[in-house]
Amino acid sequence: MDKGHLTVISNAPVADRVYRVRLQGELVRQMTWPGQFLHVKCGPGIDPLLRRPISICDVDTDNAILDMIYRVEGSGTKILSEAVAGVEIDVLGPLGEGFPINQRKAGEHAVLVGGGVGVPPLLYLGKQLVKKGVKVTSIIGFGTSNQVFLQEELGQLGPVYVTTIDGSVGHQGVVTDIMTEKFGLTDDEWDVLYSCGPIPMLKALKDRYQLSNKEVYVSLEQRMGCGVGACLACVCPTVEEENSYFKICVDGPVFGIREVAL
Amino acid sequence: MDKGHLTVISNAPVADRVYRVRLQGELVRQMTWPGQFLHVKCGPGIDPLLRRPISICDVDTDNAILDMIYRVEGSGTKILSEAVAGVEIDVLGPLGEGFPINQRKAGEHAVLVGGGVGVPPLLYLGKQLVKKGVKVTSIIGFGTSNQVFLQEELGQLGPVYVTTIDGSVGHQGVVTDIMTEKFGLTDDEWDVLYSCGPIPMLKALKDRYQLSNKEVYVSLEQRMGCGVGACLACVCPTVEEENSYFKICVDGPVFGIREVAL
Amino acid sequence: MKSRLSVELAGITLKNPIMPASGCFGFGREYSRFYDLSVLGAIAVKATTLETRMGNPTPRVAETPGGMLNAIGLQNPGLDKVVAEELPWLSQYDVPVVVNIAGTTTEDYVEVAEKISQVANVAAIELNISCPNVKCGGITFGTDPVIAAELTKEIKKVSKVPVFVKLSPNVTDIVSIAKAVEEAGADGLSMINTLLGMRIDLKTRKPILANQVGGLSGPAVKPVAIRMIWQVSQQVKIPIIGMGGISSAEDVIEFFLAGASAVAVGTANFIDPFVCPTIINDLEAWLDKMGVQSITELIGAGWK
Amino acid sequence: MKSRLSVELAGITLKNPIMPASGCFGFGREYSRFYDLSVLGAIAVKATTLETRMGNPTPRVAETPGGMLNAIGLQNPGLDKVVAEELPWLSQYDVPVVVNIAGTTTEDYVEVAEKISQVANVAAIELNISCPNVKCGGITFGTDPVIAAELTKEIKKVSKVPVFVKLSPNVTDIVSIAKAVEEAGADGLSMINTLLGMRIDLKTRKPILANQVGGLSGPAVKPVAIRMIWQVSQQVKIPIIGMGGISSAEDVIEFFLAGASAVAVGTANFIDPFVCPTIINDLEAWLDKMGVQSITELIGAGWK
Ligand SMILES: Cc1cc2nc3c(=O)[nH]c(=O)nc-3n(C[C@H](O)[C@H](O)[C@H](O)COP(=O)(O)OP(=O)(O)OC[C@H]3O[C@@H](n4cnc5c(N)ncnc54)[C@H](O)[C@@H]3O)c2cc1C
Ligand SMILES: Cc1cc2nc3c(=O)[nH]c(=O)nc-3n(C[C@H](O)[C@H](O)[C@H](O)COP(=O)(O)OP(=O)(O)OC[C@H]3O[C@@H](n4cnc5c(N)ncnc54)[C@H](O)[C@@H]3O)c2cc1C
Ligand SMILES: Cc1cc2nc3c(=O)[nH]c(=O)nc-3n(C[C@H](O)[C@H](O)[C@H](O)COP(=O)(O)O)c2cc1C
Ligand SMILES: Cc1cc2nc3c(=O)[nH]c(=O)nc-3n(C[C@H](O)[C@H](O)[C@H](O)COP(=O)(O)O)c2cc1C
Ligand code: FES
Ligand code: FES
Repeated sequence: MDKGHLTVISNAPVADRVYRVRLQGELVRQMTWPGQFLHVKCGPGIDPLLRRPISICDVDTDNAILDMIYRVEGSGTKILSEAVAGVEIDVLGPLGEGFPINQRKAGEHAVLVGGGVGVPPLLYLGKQLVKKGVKVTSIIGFGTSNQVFLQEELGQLGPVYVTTIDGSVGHQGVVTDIMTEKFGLTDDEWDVLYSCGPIPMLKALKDRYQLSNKEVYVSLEQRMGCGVGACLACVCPTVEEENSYFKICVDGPVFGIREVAL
Repeated sequence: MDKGHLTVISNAPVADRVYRVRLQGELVRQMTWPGQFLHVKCGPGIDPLLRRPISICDVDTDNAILDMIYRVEGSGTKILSEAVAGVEIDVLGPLGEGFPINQRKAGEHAVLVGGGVGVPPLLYLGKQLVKKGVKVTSIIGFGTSNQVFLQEELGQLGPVYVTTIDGSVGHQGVVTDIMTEKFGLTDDEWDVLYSCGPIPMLKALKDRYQLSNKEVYVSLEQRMGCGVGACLACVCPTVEEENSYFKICVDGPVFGIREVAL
Repeated sequence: MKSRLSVELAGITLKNPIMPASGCFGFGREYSRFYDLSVLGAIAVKATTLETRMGNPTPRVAETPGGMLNAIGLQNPGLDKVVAEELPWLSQYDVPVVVNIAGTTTEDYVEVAEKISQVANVAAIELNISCPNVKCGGITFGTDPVIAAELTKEIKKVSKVPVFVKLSPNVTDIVSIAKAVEEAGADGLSMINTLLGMRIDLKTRKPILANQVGGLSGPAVKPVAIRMIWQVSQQVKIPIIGMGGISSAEDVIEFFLAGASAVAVGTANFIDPFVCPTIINDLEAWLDKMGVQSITELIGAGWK
Repeated sequence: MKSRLSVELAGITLKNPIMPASGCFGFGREYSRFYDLSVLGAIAVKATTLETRMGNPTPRVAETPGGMLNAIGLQNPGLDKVVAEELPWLSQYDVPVVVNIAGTTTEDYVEVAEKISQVANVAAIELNISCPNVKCGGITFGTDPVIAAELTKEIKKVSKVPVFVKLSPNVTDIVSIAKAVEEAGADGLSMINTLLGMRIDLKTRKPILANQVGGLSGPAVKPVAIRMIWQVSQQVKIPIIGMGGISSAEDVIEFFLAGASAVAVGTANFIDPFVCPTIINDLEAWLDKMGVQSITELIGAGWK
């Protein structure tokens, strides 16, 4: 974990208001753990003032190339989307605890569940799982057709199911609809589930697996200050102890689904 | 006078911490009066917040091309100095009352006196005077040799005398040293004097000509808010009436030397 | 059919809730060269005092991160000239005028209020209480609930038009002052005036402003304005003209959600002379986006 | 030969005047991964209360133009854990620790001050009086000169180390509060704490912070901090630790010229974790540029 400058190689839209930025720099070689994030200074000066947390989407460590996919929400991501090739971006990272994959064994089946801009970190995760010989199935949910991204790339790792709220592409409904007999995705069909996305999606998964013994991980979001554990902005109540918190920026963003209260 | 965007054609150093920016855009066609200035938004957003007043240095109305020369002092000019070709700059102008030249007649002799970044507006002024058949002599003062600029271009309009505080080029001393017998610049040698530069220089001229009947003009600086006469930030006491002010942004920046109290 | 942007302020109907803030728009002449002032909901003009005021020496402004300091010092031509020249000139436009009045004694204020409130195109008085009260050792009228309330009472006695009291943010408890002036008869509130601030020049090692301290305005103060309007609007019944760092339609909506019934735009005019008409245009689109029929539905929606 | 950057604060010698601000640096552990904390002049740690505090619900931070709002709410492990775990860990570094203490009753404060001031590496107490006083209906200790002075007196009775009272800027007359706590025995002042502010989310139409209001910090507040330090430093004899928007060596010098004898850097750590060592490095060059032998020559040079 360090602070450094990465150079923009490309930065272009991949879906409605969603951009994919490709960056290069020495710092990238540290980015080996899927699920970690970078704290990004979207522009110089005080406007915007704070860094923005954005997940690592894909990494080519040999060439020190990093991809991130972000949706333009407000001032910071707007300014980031205007960065042209050659511009240097000030980033802090890699930060946090990513998706646990060391225990994974060849032949296991992992389900990756993503919603909206929660999908990006699943790509790097899926690639590493496949390297380990793990079978990967992806379920990715979006609002509507023009918001869909990463379908092809995830498709190269294994089956991909797309859901949209309006049914404009894939299955109409939510990601959990897919985890059924019909798609051969009943709980006994897979060994581990990794998810990242909006709170309602994660809540649905928690309700479903809270009392099960399935291995399920969720990646959480929270507004951050420092990104390194010092300011206590990003806390999330723990489940075991009373009166105790995780810091999402350092203890997370990835947690076991039974560890955290959503 | 209007608000518009001009496109950067070039932006490069011409002296120590001094840059010359060339801009193009329709608004430039209105910039026919030397001594007027633009109120420049040096960067987007709130950092810096306020516009910066910068003098029109030279204009090619046919091609809608404008030159300004500015010294990097603080945040705004620093950011402006980083604008590369193709960038659009938001400007308000042309603003203010420039150097009076309508009364000038062919054969007259005008002396242009400039100090530091007060020199730029004299170029466009000199060019228009020469067009009118007025003989132009320039006296430009700087701190030291690496700060000198516009010497050649003013030289194409008539004799140029350079002074530096440390004598590293030209005459060691201040601009007023030149206005003597030795250089054929005693007061009876010229009909009108136009000046722009630091307050001490303008004060020296005021002391010298306050009680004379010579036609002398000074261009003043003051911290500005609106640049259009609304906020009353840029006032300067008038000489005639008690309790009355000029607004430098609209009544000036150019004044007759006997009109204003320095 | 009534415009979705139209609002009611103490009986005055504004075609839209956007007005330039006092001191940032002179008496309108300068900006009338950029656009037709009749598009504005109202115009708050520069503080007017009984006698001609020269204001402070220069420099009068300094920049700060995301904001600016000003120490203009109430320079204005004085009551008579304003009544004789400025207000008549403004009457050519179909726009209500809010006259910001200032003084150093209650008597000054009263005389200005009485005379100026009789001018036809004056729709309201904005009582600027962020001025030192010479009778009370220079403590500003706006920092003491009792003094502020007494002044308000006196002005209400003589004013022919609604009185909006402009509150200073440089106080421990703005709610108590707001309640005191409401109690005293204020028809509405304007908030916030500038925060006291300062910048020092590293070269000269002295304050940049000749007056040393100045009033902070611009985007930097926006969260303080929002907070104060949020607190006050829940405690008073009179309408609030919100201001402090507004430069976009989004900002306007944030102020409405906090509890403002109209807004004033100050510093932003210096950065973009067209900011007021631009905001007015953008507001409609925002109401659609938010599925709101009338902007009045948003007043205080953040806490209602 | 003594370093040009070294300063004296109420008898404590700091190798340089730069310390991270309370609440922005935890107890140092996180930033120790970026650089050796011994380079710092001092470290102001997170507010410590008698018992463990959970703080406020999330979201706890929001961005504002040139600043940020926080409503962390004094989350901390409590006196015992801080004494048992945090302070001993910090003792490995050659850096004086300024412990920021908070509470809701005088008794709480007193107990924390007495115990913590006996820890070896605690060089000073920073008395955070921007907390609601439950005994006085929740009015914050810091907004009333009498309450602030009484608390200061009690803390001085029990503290084995110098006491710096951290002033709230949300007051009408900061000078009167500064004088009151000086009178009560304060060894120094820390100013300023955060300005109360708020942001509202246009999508949800509700405040962004779960706590609704929060403390404004960052560059936006700098001119307010400079103004208050300027006013207070001319009226008190005790040294001032200046803070509020500092992010560069230039900022530090501006605070010194205003009257600060040392500075704390808060929000800027979040943008650049190396900001403190960077500022320390840049200061030397600035002293040369200004032809100053020791940075202490600049204290209050703006008004002296
Ligand atoms: C660990 C982590 C990983 C993330 N990864 C991605 C990603 O890969 N792609 C992507 O598009 N988005 C991601 N997000 C969300 C992303 O951080 C926000 O969308 C972004 O910060 C919004 O900034 P803005 O300037 O566009 O919006 P603004 O509204 O201008 O932001 C204002 C402030 O609120 C904060 N903020 C606003 N929304 C969020 C949010 N949802 N989460 C955290 N902070 C927020 C900003 O960081 C900033 O401090 C991630 C968030 C976290 C915590
Ligand atoms: C009518 C007029 C014409 C000018 N023409 C030129 C020119 O052709 N070339 C050139 O180099 N400079 C010129 N100046 C000076 C120029 O405006 C300042 O150097 C510039 O504003 C400094 O901005 P900054 O961001 O670099 O400094 P900062 O210190 O960051 O500026 C902070 C604030 O102070 C104001 N300010 C600082 N110095 C001055 C100053 N000397 N005059 C007015 N405002 C100031 C800035 O506008 C800004 O609002 C002119 C000034 C005026 C009034
Ligand atoms: C240059 C300037 C002059 C001002 N003059 C006055 C004034 O005469 N009377 C007054 O009540 N407020 C005055 N103000 C305060 C503004 O009306 C407004 O309350 C404040 O600037 C906050 O709004 P803003 O951030 O949009 O500028 C002035 C502000 C500025 C910047
Ligand atoms: C996230 C955060 C937490 C803070 N916590 C405390 C605290 O516990 N005690 C305290 O006295 N001040 C606290 N502060 C205020 C800072 O110490 C400092 O006074 C203020 O932020 C101004 O400095 P800055 O602009 O450099 O951040 C906190 C500030 C921030 C941003
Ligand atoms: S963002 Fe500061 S602790 Fe997590
Ligand atoms: S700058 Fe506003 S009146 Fe001149």
